[in-house]
Amino acid sequence: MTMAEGEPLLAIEDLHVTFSTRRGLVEAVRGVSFSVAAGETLGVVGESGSGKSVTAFAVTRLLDASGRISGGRIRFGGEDITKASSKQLQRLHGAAISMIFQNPRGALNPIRTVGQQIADAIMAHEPISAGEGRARALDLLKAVLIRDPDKRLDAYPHELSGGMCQRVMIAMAIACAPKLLIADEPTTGLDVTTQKTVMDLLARITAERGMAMILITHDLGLASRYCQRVCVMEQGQVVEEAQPLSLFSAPQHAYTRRLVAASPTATSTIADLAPDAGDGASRHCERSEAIQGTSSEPVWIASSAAPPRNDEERRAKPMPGTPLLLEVQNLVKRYDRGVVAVNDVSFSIKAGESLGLVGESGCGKSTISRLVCRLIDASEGEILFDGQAIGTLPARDFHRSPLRKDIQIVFQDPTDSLNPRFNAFDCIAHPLRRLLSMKDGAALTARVSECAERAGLPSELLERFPHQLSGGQKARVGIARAIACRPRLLILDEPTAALDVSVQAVILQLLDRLRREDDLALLFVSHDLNVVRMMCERTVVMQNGAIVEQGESLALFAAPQTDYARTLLEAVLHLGGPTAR
Amino acid sequence: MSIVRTAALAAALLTSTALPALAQTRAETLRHVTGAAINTLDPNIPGSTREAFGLSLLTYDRLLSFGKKQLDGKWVFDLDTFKPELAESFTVSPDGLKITFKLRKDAKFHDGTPVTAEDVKWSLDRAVTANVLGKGQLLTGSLTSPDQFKVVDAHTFEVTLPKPDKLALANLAVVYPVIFNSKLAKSKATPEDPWALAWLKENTAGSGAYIIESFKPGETTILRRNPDWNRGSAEKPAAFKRIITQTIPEAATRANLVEKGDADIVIDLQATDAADLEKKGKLKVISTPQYNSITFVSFNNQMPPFDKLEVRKAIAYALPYEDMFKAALFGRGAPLYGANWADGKAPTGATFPIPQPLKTDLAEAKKLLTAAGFPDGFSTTFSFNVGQAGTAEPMAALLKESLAKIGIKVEIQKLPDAQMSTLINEKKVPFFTEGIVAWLPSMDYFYRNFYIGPIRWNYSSINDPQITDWAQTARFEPDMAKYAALGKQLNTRHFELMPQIPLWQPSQDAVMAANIDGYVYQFHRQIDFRDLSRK
Amino acid sequence: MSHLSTTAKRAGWRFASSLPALFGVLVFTFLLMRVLPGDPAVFFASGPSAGKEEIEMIRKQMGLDKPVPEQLLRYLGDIGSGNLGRSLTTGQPVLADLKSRLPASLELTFTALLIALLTAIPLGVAAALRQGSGIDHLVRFICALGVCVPTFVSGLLLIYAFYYLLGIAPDPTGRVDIFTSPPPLVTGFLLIDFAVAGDWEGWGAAASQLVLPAFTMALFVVAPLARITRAAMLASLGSDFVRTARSLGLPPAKVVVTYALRNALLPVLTIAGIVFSTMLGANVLVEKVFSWPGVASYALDALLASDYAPVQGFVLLMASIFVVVNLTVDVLYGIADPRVSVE
Amino acid sequence: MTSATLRHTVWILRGNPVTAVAAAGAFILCVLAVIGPWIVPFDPIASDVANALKPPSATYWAGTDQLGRDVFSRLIVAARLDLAIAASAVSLSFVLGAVVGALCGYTGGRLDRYVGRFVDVLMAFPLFVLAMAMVAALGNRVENIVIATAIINLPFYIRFARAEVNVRRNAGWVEAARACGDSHVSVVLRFLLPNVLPAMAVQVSLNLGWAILNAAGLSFIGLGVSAPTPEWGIMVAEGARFISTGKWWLVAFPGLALMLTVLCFNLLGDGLRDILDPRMRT
Repeated sequence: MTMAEGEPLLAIEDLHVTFSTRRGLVEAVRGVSFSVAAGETLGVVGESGSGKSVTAFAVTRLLDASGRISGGRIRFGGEDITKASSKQLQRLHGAAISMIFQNPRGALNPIRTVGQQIADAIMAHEPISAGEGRARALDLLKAVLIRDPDKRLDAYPHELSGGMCQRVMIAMAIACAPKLLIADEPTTGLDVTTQKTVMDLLARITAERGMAMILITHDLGLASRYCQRVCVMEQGQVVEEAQPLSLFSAPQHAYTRRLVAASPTATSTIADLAPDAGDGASRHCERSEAIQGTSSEPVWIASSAAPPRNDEERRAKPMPGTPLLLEVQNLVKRYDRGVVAVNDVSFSIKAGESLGLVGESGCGKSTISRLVCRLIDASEGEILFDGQAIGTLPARDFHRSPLRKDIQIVFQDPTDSLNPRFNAFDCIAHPLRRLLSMKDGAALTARVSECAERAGLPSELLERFPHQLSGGQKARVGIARAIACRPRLLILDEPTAALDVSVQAVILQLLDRLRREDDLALLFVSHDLNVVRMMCERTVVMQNGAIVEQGESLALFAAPQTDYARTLLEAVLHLGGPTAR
Repeated sequence: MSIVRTAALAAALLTSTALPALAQTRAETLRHVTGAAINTLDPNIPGSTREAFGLSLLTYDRLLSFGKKQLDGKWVFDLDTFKPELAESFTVSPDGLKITFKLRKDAKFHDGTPVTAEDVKWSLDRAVTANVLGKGQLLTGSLTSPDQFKVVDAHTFEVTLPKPDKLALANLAVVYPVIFNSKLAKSKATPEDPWALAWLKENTAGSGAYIIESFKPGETTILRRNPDWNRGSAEKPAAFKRIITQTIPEAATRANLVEKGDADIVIDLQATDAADLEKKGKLKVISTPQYNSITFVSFNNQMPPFDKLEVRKAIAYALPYEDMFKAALFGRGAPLYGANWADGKAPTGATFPIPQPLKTDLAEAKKLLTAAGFPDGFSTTFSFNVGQAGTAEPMAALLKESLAKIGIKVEIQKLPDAQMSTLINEKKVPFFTEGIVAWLPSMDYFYRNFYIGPIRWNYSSINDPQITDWAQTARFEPDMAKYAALGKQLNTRHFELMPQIPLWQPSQDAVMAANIDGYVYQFHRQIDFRDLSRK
Repeated sequence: MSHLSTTAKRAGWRFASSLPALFGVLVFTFLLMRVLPGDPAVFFASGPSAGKEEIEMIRKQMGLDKPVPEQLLRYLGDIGSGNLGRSLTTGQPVLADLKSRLPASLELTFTALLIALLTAIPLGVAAALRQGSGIDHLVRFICALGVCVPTFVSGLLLIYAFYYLLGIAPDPTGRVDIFTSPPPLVTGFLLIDFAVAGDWEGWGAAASQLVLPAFTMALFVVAPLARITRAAMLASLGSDFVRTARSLGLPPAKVVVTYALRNALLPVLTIAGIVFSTMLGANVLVEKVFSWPGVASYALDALLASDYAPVQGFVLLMASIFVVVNLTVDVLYGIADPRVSVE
Repeated sequence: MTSATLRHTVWILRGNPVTAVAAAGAFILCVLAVIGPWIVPFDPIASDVANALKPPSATYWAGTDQLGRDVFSRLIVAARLDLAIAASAVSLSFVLGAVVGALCGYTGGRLDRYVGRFVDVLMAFPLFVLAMAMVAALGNRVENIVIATAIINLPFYIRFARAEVNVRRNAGWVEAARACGDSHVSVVLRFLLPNVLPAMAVQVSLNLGWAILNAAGLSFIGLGVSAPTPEWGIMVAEGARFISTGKWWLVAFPGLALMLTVLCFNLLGDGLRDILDPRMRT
């Protein structure tokens, strides 16, 4: 492959990608142009449906059968990939351009050993023997810093952790020394600490081997830290391209500004997240189309009334003497086969207080939220609500308890938390019918509308089924349902984890407003430290089912006392350029 | 088990020595296909199938066998003439109480042992003593005790009877009193099983025209000719060197096989296939009405409403005989309806069954039904067994349709064969169709076995003292004229009481390759392969 | 490899846990047979005088005069000692009958399954590779056609066409032409036994007898196999790891076969196991139509004659085969899919 | 909601002509099942032996049978009984299987283990032989054919419902329902079951065809519906006897009816999945 002096490694010119769907043709990428120089790392940032992944797949010509490049050119090493035959593409793949995907475990063949898969990748391009392939695979495993590489060679993907799988994926991708590596959300779904090590590895390898990389991510922090240049995409177009530092410090495009604002930083407050939101009555269309998903309804954002600027004042601690609403004492949850999910956990929440519960996946935080919500029974320990021991009534019968309506929960995945066969109205009306025994009629309709209104869900959407709603709208339905019975304690189990940052921003503002309006106590479970810091007065840090540290949020985040909390905090990425550590 | 092993052994031996035999010309082999299966090698074992009876006539000899006669141009067995088999000759004493058999001196069992009067004695003793089927049969010929059988010398054998019995000789020609190799059998007997029932069930110890080469129950039986056998009509071995009997459950396939020439003979085809093959004319189709059988519609005469004579008669007048005969049998058989009895009396009494003056007359039927107190009819079920569905199903449909016209609602019940037998045995079926066969089709034999007493085969559960009395008298009536007079009374009374409605005698359609000769319709409705030859 | 031992352990556990099911089958069949209204003694009693006495004799001989619980206990004891009773229809011990007939059924079923798999997998793969195309619809239609003709009809029609009209097929009279001498008994599978004996003419004869019935049976199961192949193939073709394989430039054949198909075969394996056991039990009608001397037609005849022992023996045999097949599938699955051992 | 469903259905059918044809076929079948007896040219039960075994003609569109009955009329009238047998057998096993399976799948534990054992026992049976034995034991009446067919279908429904519920039992909306005050039972019946029904409906449709074939198989060995009731299976079985004599119409037309019906339900099953799954709606 020859390459003219000074020509970039990859040049995308006016790329258009069209999908044929049931509703006709949808253009997912609309005239994207950018280029990557040899050895350069380019970030492509955007929210879901912005067309960033589609662009990546177009570059590698790995689009779904329904997608097609409808215009533009992709020049790689001087040749137009859009015109390449499938034979040529096969030679290109792996050898010249490689990809790394999100969900590393799924990206590996489950019934083939890691070593075989790496060897497959090499042998696709180089005529070597199986023995040589194995030796080379071993070298690669060493290169990606996998412990016990000899043993791992014969391991199957399911025997490795997510982070290790991603390392294997990287090993396969770099096996034939490609000039360009496209990493599509390489760390999504990994724990924060793992995220950091994987990204560091990628950065080091690309630097060492002089590879160019396109890092596709929704995480502005990630892009800012690892990229030399960043493109921001929205609705299939590149809206801004700049150095990370200038991009985040002085965003030019309105969308970029909004995105930057919505991304939590070490110092941002709830109010900072959506600074240009109007008053409560004004709604504006935030993004008009979700291209790859089934839903393409505009997302309506009802932003809160202008919040008080004084953060400290708003976050006033509950008055001394405020009674404890929830008291959890020495809670233990054991599953079959001796797995201890929650080990001797005690904490309390005062009325109107907000408590954050943070930790990495598997630390037991979701189990606690279900224990407190009385969906499952604890093995040991007590839960006192408003002074009453609610642990005595088994979870099986708790639906009869008068306290049922006082403890409500909002789930992580808004899609998963709504019954696919209920429309939004029925979802919200469900607790009212069950817990307040309200009958169908004007009163119920009014109450549902009111809840929807408070959750920022336009009443015209009440007729829709979950699959007809966007992610943010579904989250609002879930919140409206949770507040319908006016609970006193609201458990939020990663309420924004599945949402885009801009949607997360408004949802967080909404929750904060509701809390203040109803004097709700919150148990906020999250892996996102920035969010917890903004939302909660106090924070509990968990690891392996036990509490490692708890205290006032501000103090804890400023000066963590334990190593674990410190590691967690250090792994958090903040906006800024690669130098802004 | 051992027969299987023996057969396997035989087959293994054959592969080395008798490969030429296997390659024998197709012409010397007769391939017979049937829908049923052979289940025992000793016809005396309770549960033996009709095919097992058929087989026993080939592997065993009896003292004598039935002669043959022509009936409407078809050869059938003759109850009244006998030809000697193991017996060279026989004489009946003038008083009819003593029968003396002279045995052939050249007869040998398959293992080479000569056949002696001792063997005959042992075999007949077994038939009347052991727990075997023969016991029940032979008593219809006054043969009940070992005391009646006497060895005079090695080749002379004597049977004494308490009373002259017309069916004594005939009973010695049926399948049960086959002659076993008593030495061999006794050597296999055990204290618990003195008659070697268990061993003989799976082994043969006979002197018959054929020797079993392989026996796979429910699949194939291969017989090879016994070259030393000379009891046939021509005093020489049977014509076919090999006989292969295969079980082919699907009737249509059997028809295909014989039509394609892959099978040589088949006797259990569906009427429609037989008719079709006859029309095509390529094959020889010998269609003999089974003159020793009756297919009937029966009532349980003890169960209301069929205990009323008028009800029975009404139904007899309501049946669409012609349609049933045509639709179910395609006209293949001899009707037992539609006769014309000038004076209302049976025209003959020497035989049974005879056609009865039955015809379809719905007005008469309706009248009788009203007279019986059922002007609006009634509801009942009509049963038949799955095995006969081919003919019984269309018949039942027509019956139902016709009875509906006089107000009788019929629900048709198709029962698996075992269920039907059980229910009939328990006398729980009110209204049904069945068929009966008498091996020894004399008039009194029919009446005694099917129309009197609480016996299993009294399908109609009729209990008429007069029929019972006349039938018992007829049994020992030596004067044929008086016998016929009794028969006339019986036949008339049978019609008048209408315990069941005889429909017809179905034909046995023997379909065979055009060059097969010598087929005779036999009492047990199987083929006697010893008579067959290929032109 | 350690997961092999885990697989073995799993198989052992599966086997142990299937024993109660076998016992359940045993008892249930026994009771069901006793509910059958037909009295075998009556059915098998014949003769003009066949009265109470003779029937009682047969009843006693069959042990039917004892109370049902005692009969059950005796039956269980007999089974423990390997005695399945005696068939009245064939007059042979049930065990011997089953032993001599099982190879016929197995050979037929194996061949049919082989035909079905060889047809279904390519069809399913073709349909998945060209999803939504004419081929896809055609495959779907062919499969739907296959399952909607009763086997006895397709069987009879095949005989009529290929034997009667065209004369291509041999006469449908069992496993091998009657004039071909059978091979020395080794496995009972004629194709194998003929091959062992080196009698290729005989092998040909046996094979030609097998074609029609096996095809009739295969016709009925191609559909579920093709359907599952297509679905599994679609799932694995659309999976992330196939995308990975493509992105690494693996040859298309390798992507389709080693990556997509091998994964797709896992569910096919499970279904094939189920299909095999159902085929074995459900080929009553095929055996009947083709005069195939197998176990299913044997059981059918016995059932209609209320002949308990063969039916009970047959059901027990089928249940045991079901267990063995499940085990085999488990073990194969364990070998094919390393994830299994972790669960 | 209903109009939306209707619109969605119409839309799906337009995009999927095969399903549309199958649906139309199924609809026609159901209509025939209802009005059949009033529109047929001949009495399906009245015999006319003089006209027996006539090949198809302008008068007798599908020929006549052994008793001279019009095969076409019998075919039409038989639709009701055949559909009734299949539908009642399938719905019986469907309802039972769905409820039991759903409860097992949701609760797990002892109930699940016991039911699992029972299902294992049933599955280990050679199913057709089991159906035969049951019909033989209970008597070959329509209701017993239905029961036997239902029982041999049962394990599939239990397993299916169990598996479908099992994957959903930890879904957010299930926990949400409990947080909203629903008991376990109500969660199963009002939330989980309605959600697994679409997937099961596909199964039902495929099974309908199978149930019809099963009844036909029983008829073939003589354990089917009694004469003279017209029923496709028994007509095919009777007709099969006439194949060798070239009276093809006796087996061809009932066979075709059987085939088309099963085909309709099978193809409909595939299409049904799209119609009933709200996620496919856009």
